[in-house]
Amino acid sequence: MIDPTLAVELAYWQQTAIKTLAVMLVIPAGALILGYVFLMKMMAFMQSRLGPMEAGPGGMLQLVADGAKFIQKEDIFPARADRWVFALAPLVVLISTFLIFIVIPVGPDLVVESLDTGIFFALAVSSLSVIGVLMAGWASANKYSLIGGLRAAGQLIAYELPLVLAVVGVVIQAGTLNMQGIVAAQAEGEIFGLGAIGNPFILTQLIGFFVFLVAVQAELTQPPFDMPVAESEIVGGYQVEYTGFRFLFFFMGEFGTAFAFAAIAAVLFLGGWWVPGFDISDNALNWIGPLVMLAKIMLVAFVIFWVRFSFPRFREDQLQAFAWKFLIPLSLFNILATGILKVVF
Amino acid sequence: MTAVTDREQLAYIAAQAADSRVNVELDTGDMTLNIGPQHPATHGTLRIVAKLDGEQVVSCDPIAGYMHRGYEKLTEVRTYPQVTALVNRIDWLGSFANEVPFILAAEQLMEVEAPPRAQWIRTVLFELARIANISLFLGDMGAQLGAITPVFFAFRDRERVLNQIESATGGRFHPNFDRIGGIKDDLPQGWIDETRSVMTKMRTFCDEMEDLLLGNEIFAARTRGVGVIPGPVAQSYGLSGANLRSSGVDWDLRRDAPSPLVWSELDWKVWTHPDGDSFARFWVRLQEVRESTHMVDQMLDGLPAGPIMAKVPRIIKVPAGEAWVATENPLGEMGYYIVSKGDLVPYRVKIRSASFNNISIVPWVMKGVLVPDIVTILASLYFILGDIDR
Amino acid sequence: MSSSETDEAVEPVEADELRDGLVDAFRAELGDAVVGSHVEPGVDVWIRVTADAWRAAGEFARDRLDCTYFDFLSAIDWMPSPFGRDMDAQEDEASADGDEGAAVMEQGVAGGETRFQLLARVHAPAKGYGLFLKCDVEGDPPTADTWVPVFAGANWHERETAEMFGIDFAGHPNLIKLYLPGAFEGHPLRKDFPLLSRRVKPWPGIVDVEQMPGEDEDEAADAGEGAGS
Amino acid sequence: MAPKLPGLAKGLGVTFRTMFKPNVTVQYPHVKEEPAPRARGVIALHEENCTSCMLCARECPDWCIYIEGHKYLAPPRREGGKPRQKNALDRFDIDFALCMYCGICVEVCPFDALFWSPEYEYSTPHIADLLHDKAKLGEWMETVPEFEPYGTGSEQKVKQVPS
Repeated sequence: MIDPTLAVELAYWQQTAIKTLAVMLVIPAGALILGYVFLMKMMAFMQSRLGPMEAGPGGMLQLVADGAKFIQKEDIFPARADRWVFALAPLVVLISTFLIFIVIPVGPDLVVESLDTGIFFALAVSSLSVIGVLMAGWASANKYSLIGGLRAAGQLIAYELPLVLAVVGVVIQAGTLNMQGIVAAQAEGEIFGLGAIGNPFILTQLIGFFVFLVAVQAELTQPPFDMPVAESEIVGGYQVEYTGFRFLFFFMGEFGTAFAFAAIAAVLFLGGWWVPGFDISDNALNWIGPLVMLAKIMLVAFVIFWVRFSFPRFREDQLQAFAWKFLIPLSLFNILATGILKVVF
Repeated sequence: MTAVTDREQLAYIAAQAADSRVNVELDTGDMTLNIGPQHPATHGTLRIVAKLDGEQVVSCDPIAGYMHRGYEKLTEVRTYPQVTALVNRIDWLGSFANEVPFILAAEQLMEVEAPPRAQWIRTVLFELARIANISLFLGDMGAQLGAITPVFFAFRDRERVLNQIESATGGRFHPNFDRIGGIKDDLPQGWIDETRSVMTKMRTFCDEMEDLLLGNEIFAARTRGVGVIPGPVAQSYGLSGANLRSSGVDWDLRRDAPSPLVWSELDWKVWTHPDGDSFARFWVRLQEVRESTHMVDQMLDGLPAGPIMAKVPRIIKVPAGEAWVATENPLGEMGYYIVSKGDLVPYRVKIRSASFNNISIVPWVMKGVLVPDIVTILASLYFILGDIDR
Repeated sequence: MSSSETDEAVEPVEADELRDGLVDAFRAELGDAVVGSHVEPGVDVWIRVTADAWRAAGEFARDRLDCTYFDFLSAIDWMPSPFGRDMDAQEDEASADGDEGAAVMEQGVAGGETRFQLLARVHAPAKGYGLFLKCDVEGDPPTADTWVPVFAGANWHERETAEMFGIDFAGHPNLIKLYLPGAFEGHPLRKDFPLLSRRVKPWPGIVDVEQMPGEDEDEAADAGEGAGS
Repeated sequence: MAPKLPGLAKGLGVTFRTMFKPNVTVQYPHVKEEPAPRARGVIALHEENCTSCMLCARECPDWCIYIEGHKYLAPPRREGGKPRQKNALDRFDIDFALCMYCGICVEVCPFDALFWSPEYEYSTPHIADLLHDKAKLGEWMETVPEFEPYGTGSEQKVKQVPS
């Protein structure tokens, strides 16, 4: 396959090497951008503060400085910790984040592997992090982390269902699981004859978008769903015993997953890398695609973090009741409505 | 900094460790979770030993004493001005409000009456201390429930009130401004207008808190019906302040107890709430801060002119006798029982602090709640560690 | 305010019938168990009962005088402290100890005989008055019955009083230390318990302005002493 | 104003509006906030007024003022008069590690030798350096601001700071 940018014949292994390198760079960069723009600056401005200003111009290098700080920290294992499980837990969480990026398209040809079962693969892999969190909770041999791990397990599983069901509505309307196909569907489709801006599924799948965002908020264990890391009760939950670069993995995992889910939401509901006014297979989209994707990701991430800084957190049982009694029925209704409308139109 | 040798220090720490094993009879059935003494939810060094059955609390008893400074022993070797300087460190958030009952009790023994201007300024600073104290509670209640933003609003607006206290008394947290027979100094120029603008700022802060938390469905879900304390139980434990008024008991020392301060000359309302749950406690305190801002405005309009210090001998020897004065401090009823034998130093001072009783109800109110509710109820009872341990 | 031993003459200013009524109610209920009382017109009322009528007084106040609000419970140690304020120049120490014997132990309002005296305050929010209850506790260690069945709030107050004064409360469900660490001996609020922080450090206020050569000693010392206390 | 939004939306509205309001951070090392003139930052000693009468050292609750002095014969005011006996101040230390800034010493001094200055930047790496000696306390005298005039309705007379 010709690599459009270099227009030179590349052996398969070279392409995979470049793609893996690209993904390896995207995640830390994405985590840094989200971390800096939202966690540092937007949160500060929302709380009438300035946020970090000393490290680099406007405090941009603050996260880099934090990263360096974490790396040089001592790597402490709790006395009675289960060493291997303790060491592997952050890696499992990080792996699930890396795998999601395989299927996320950024341009007509810019996708690591355009799997036919794209979105299904992404959601399946994203539930890997539950195992990592449970491992961390159990291995730290600390009461607080045990409670945090159990809470996380309960919550992540409870919110997998609405996450998947919200996506089903989109898949029905797009007719395919392949992410590129979903982007194409949103580009060609039109609503009530108005073809110009295509048919971003957010317009027709508003309920799906709402359920998806709420479920993503819970997957990322962010307020109002941050019971597993409720610092005022169980002081950091499963992360409490982690120091040094292992905690860095957790931090990067958290923000990397936020970046990944914002990307999935952008693809599913906001039309991915396609922008009105361009033909779907236009080569120029290979250049501006990533920029469009970045803009849409920042938009979705803004909503995610805006909710994070404004709300108190649910209690454990309210959180579960909200998922099972409200979100799942809502998403089932959404699937039903989409199915009927799909058949009628 | 007492000159305690290292050996004694180590012996003390070893005793502490022994204490934790002996005092708490270990029950292998449930999991015993130690919340504190270093824990974000306990406003300082309170340690709560909670026996959990899963997430359900079987029994929960607070262990105080990590901050015990032995005030009642210290007051036996200090003269009255020295005790005043010492005593506003008990409830370090309601700074000026600690000194007032002690000075009023001493004045009652000496049968001295401060001039009206001093009484008015005392009440203004008393209400400013209440606003500074309770506005931090409003922000902190959000933080305990997971909302990060309200606490920053609280610190931002509370800063202006502390600046006003500092520009009048010299100290932000420990004003040490009250003297037997009056106050130390008069208000500087321009202070009154600046305070009025701060009061309007505090009212917008209360509206923001109402929008951010009070109306919030998640906040209501977390606090309504959580930690319900009925009126009679609250009274038998001696709860006071907003904790008592939110259980439906309409009792406020500012209105009910005769006091030389000027509350009786203002028109203001005592807020009560029938439910007695965490939501009610938050709601009552929010209304009380608004009420205090209106009271301060009225007082600033009606501040009389005149001297600020009555005729009092330089070296104060309080005549023999016993006096008790309690006032409605931000945290609840704080009172001093002074026993004097007529010399420079009080013979015995019993300090009745509000948080001591407010927290003694924790074992009763925490039976069978969930772990997150421990934090909600503790936050809503709103105690200051220095107030419990003295 | 004169600390009259017993309440024989009410101040002629104005009789406080509300508080006198309370004292009479107590006398009617407990008879001669009420051994002393004092009314400060318009301010407060103190009632002293015997140790064995302590709980009955509490129940009576709560049930019939509807003092449902438990304010606090503590104790007073009436023996004057042998250490004084530790602030006089060390060489004055001798003079302070000298007259210690002479410092008679006289109780405050509403009198009392023993060294330790319990002090409790209860309040009637509905009626708007409060009252003080006192009782003398004898024995070694001095014991009194607990108020926990009467007022649940008394639990912590009694634990604190027990560890600070060494007073034992019979019937208290969980009389362990509240503030002090487990291995702490002694009862800090007793007057004969030294305040260590003041004994280890010499007092900087000692006047050590050396006298002029040929100056007589006492005149300078008086100047220093007079100015100070 | 806005229609009765559900509480959640109002909460979001508050945080969104605050994002555009000016923030209150003072970036300390570059920008310094002026403490109130009456703030009790550090104690300044006006040595000429001090007669080492030891009142402040005795009244200090924390025992953190250490004074040593000696008497000497000063020349008589009028020639032929009796030589006057005055106190000279050898040592006047305040240990700010112990001091609790209560202000009793400044108030109790009968000769107005001690003043409050709102200076607060004198932290040191070694706690022993917090023991300010007579010279250091004299240096603080320049930072003592003039006493503020009082508000209306006050009968206090404004004190003067000796230059």
